[in-house]
Amino acid sequence: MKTSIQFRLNDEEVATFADSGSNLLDVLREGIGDLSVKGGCWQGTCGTCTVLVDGMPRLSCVTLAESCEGKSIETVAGLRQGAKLHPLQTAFMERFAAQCGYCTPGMLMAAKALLDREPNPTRENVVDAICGNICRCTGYEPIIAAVLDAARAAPRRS
Amino acid sequence: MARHRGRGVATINYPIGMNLGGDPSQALVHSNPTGKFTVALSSIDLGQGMKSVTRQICAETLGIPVEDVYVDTADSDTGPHCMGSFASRGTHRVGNAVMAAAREARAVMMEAAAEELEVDPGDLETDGRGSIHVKGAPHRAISVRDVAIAAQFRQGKTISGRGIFLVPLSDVNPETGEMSPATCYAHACQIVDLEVDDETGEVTVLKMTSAYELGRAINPKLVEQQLVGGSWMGMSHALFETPEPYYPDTREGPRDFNEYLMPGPGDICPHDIVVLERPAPDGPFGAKGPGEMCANPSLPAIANAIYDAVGVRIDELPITPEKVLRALKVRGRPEAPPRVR
Amino acid sequence: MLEMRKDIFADERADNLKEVGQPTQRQDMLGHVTGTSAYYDDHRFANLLHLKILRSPHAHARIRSIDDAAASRAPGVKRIIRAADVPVNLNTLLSLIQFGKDDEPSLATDVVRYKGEPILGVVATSERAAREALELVRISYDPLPAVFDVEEALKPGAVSVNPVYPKNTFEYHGKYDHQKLRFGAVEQAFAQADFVSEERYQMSPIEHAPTETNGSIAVPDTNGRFTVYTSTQALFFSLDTSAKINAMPSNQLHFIGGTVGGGFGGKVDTLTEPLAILAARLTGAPVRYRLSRHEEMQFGSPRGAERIYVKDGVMRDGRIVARQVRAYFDAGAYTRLSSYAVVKCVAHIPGPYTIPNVHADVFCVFTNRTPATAMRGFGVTALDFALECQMDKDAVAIGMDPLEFRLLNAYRDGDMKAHRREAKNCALIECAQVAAEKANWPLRDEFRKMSSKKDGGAERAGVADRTRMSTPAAPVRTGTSAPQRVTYERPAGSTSPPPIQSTPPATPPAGSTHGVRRFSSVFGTRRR
Amino acid sequence: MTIAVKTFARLAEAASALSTERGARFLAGGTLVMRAVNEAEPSIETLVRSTDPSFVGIAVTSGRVELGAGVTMAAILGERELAFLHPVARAVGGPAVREAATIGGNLFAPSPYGDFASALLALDATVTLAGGYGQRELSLEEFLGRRERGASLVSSIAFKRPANEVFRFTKVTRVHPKGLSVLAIAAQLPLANGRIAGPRIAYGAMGRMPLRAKAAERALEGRPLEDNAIAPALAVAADGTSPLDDAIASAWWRREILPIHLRRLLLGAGRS
Repeated sequence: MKTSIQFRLNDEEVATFADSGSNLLDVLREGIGDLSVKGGCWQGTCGTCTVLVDGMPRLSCVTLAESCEGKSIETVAGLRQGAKLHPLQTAFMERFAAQCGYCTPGMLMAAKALLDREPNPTRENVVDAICGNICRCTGYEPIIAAVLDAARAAPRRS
Repeated sequence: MARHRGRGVATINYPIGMNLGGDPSQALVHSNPTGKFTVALSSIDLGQGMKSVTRQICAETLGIPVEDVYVDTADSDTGPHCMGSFASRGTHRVGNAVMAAAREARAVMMEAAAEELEVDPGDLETDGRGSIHVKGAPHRAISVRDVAIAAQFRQGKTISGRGIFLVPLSDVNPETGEMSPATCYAHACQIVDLEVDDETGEVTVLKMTSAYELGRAINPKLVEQQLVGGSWMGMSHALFETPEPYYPDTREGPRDFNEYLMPGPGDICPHDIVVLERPAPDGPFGAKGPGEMCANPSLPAIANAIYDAVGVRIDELPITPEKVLRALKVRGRPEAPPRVR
Repeated sequence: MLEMRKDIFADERADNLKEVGQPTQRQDMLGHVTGTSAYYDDHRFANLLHLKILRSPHAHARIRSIDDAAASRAPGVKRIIRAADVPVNLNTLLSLIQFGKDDEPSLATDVVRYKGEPILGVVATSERAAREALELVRISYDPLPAVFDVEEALKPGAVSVNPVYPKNTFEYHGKYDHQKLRFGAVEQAFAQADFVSEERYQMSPIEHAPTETNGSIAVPDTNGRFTVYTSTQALFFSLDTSAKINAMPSNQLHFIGGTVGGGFGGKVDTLTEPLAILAARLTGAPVRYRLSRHEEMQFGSPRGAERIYVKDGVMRDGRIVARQVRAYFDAGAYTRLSSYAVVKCVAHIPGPYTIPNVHADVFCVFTNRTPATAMRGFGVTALDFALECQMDKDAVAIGMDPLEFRLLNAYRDGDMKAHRREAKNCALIECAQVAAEKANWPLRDEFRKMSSKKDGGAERAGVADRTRMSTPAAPVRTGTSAPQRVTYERPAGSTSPPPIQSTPPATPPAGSTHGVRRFSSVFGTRRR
Repeated sequence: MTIAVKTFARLAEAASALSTERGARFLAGGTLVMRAVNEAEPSIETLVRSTDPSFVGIAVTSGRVELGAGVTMAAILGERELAFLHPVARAVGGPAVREAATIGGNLFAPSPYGDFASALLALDATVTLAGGYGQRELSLEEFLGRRERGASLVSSIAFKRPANEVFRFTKVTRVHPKGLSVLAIAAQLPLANGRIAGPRIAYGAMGRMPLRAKAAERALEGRPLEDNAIAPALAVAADGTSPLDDAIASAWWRREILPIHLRRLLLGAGRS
């Protein structure tokens, strides 16, 4: 049984049909074609597929796509504004905080969720923000440093 | 409760490239008509930075800015054979192949430039900024772009090069083990400081201090990536990882990242790193390979530091807190653990 | 924090480079942070089919019967792939470099030899449909006794794991059950040593755990070719292995990869490509075969579990005079790359130290565990663990500082290594000195003044047992032993592919070059 | 076969559907159920959901806390009045899991998951089950005893709000800051004249499901929280537990370190 699903993806209305019971990750990738979201486990244990749903971090692989009807979803594909990189993206580059790059989209979204609500995070806040995201390459330190850099670099929100 | 601090050390070396050699890699380098170069490979970038390292090696060899080189990999229709991305062979083997290809391409580029400037190619040099000039006379110059245009549209030359690097295969003497396993070795020494909780057996790694010798750091940032990530993986092997926690019983094998244990971002520690460069005679600009050796010293250094802290030897990996606690119960909790140093 | 010590070995290095040595941004970084780096699975195809594999629940069992009738009728199922469908259903990875005998089927035929061994595939319109169909397959097994321990596997009467190697050991040089290293005379040295100790070390298997699991998509292309998007770590290695198993000319395959979500050695084995290609051939549609995380964790080949015994003879003054190593590499049920790691391990013994008497016996052992494979530090990581723990114990035993003990024994330029090659370009001493300085580890003056470039060679360049010394240029090749990676030449008359084998022999003839001949590209003959 | 998804405005309707639909499973946060769906778990044919606002309601009064079973860990963390539960909620997964994971779902999580349930057990919570024929209330202890016997839909959980400083929680993990439980200890330690009066202690990962430390509770009664005084409780800390050997830790190690961590918790040296 196919069901229709409609939501906002990176500020654009999108709609697709998917098998009922599909997870959001598969719908984003296979249905909508947003390949910036990566899948690492489909078990909810690696954080690779992290996206923001109404501003909050969610594991798209264990999120029922139908539960996102009408919601607003952010993926790394929408992170930069035109040609301008998000401060997190710049900081990740400057800190060389990616090697294979596969966990990076999820890491960035987990970090964005933190900075959106806590513009001045402590190291402990950052460690907590990314603790559900597995990275097998970097040893985490460059990622933590990049998120702290991005917080310092970002224009202060009110 | 008592927490005991300990310090351990390990020194290691690591062979570069496939054991016994016999593991070739090829590269093709060519210019487009406006002097921008493409490196065609079939080598794999699985995060270690293959594309970036070979790009810098190619730019250095050609004598042009790195921005003017793009590495295209890995398509079996366009990229020539490479044995693969393993055995710390990327920088050394593929780097050498790219260097050879770039040298050949550079020779054509210099010939074409010489023809345009009406001088001998041997009198020319590159400035690394996209220009070629007569040695000692920087005003007698031509841009790489103009050379490429001239080569393609006037001279009918292909500014391109082929490269292969092969360490010839060595045989092994079955009786003595005599062989030529590798042409060069990377080196490392790591000192680990940690703390052991003598009531629970839990180990907290506090600090790593390491020196790595890797011939030449083609890109120090990429080297740092390998060394930091590799030490994390070494710590993980030492203290956490196993797919068979009850071996030889295969019950309870982890099925996911919750059950397969690896250090989290709250388990990492500061790491002071020093890099030494003793160039390998056959390495590209002397480079060896940092990718594998960096994980190895952490396992024994951690095991040795645990002994230094609480006087127990765990010779079976991973060194789980349970194993430490069991050993402590056998040995008795040390009031003053025997010092190694 | 990373510090470059350019002052050390400065005389051996030109530092006038422009691009090399610069902290240039990675070419792929912008793609990584914008989510645009294209991994194998970031390619979309209409009517993509999905392959899922039924795996053995037993570590060792005879397959009595397979009933896949219900599965083949299940909704969405396009094709069942059985062992008989695999054109060449016996392979060993290193047949590409003529090392070892074909010993592993792509799909098990009569016996399963490890828990998780692939038996049958279902190709369906969705992963879900394929998984549901797998539930409908009925297999009856006769469980067989299994062996899980390397030393148990070598005992007389042990369960035989792999019929190609019935004694549970890989065959070296066509006649030995292990690889040897003989340098000097360890027994005499042990007799004279002030202190002798023997210790046992056990490595754990390790899952590579890349965030992207192994996978590939095989797509029927125009003109009869197949394009394969793959996570492989070795493009032509996987291409040639796939061509062999599918009995296809290698130029019918077009492999695209190169951007991979972590490997660490776990993406060399070509676990998915051959069957994805076969499924695409059998269905005429693009097929994806992607390991689930559970499969990757439990059935993807791990780092092997080496067991290592180290026996050292040490003098009171700190010199190590003898080192004996007996090591067992647990290959699991099939060779994969473990045979190679054994030789690499032997080459690494006795570690970066100059020891006049060294003796090693290293075995590649078959057990009913998941086949092991390469991982970061392959053949060396476990040995370094054993040797460096042993060094620490030696130092304690003779009451010497462990770092000074290492410095005293460290190899230097001009020394003779146990595999009978001169040590060159050494830098262990300098690494130890620099790390000690950085960590405030006190070293006595004489140790701070040591150098890899000083005091090597002379009597340290000798081989104690000269009767076995040969000239480095011409390694000894014993008369009747089968050559082991000695030639790149293919046998004559090998240009045409052999006929497709529908039922592979359970045990190929010993010394068979089966599988080697149709390879063209690995050793350069492709462009000959 | 595809999954049918049925969404109901009222919990009671969802409860009816749960008992009548083929292969029905209630979907709350999805962390456990969607994983099973992704793996094509054959017993799941229908996913039942509810948008009932009461399901995510939080009601905190001076004496009592009532939580809809669909309240997430993140919602707990966002509620200042529930600060005593923040260490518990933060111990569940990373931030993305906490956005999804519900306290109701936690009651069904197999060991070594289910840390929040152990906290609720220490808080002597009652569970309200929704059914087609109305609601039913039972103690959490009773609920846990029968949770594997059939589908039930928890609609809310309620407990007496503990006085300040009375509730303590610690979770021991191998991986930091987030990991599955080696063990978790939750305790209500009311003091009267410096002595413990009516303690209630619960463990996570010390058995198939969260369980009470009844022997330790008895041994603590009337004692001050001092090293010597708690020794008898530590001696019986592991009584009645039946921890599992799993990928995180062995039963042996869990038993060995349980009294150590109980002591640290009681004496205030625990991580929280």
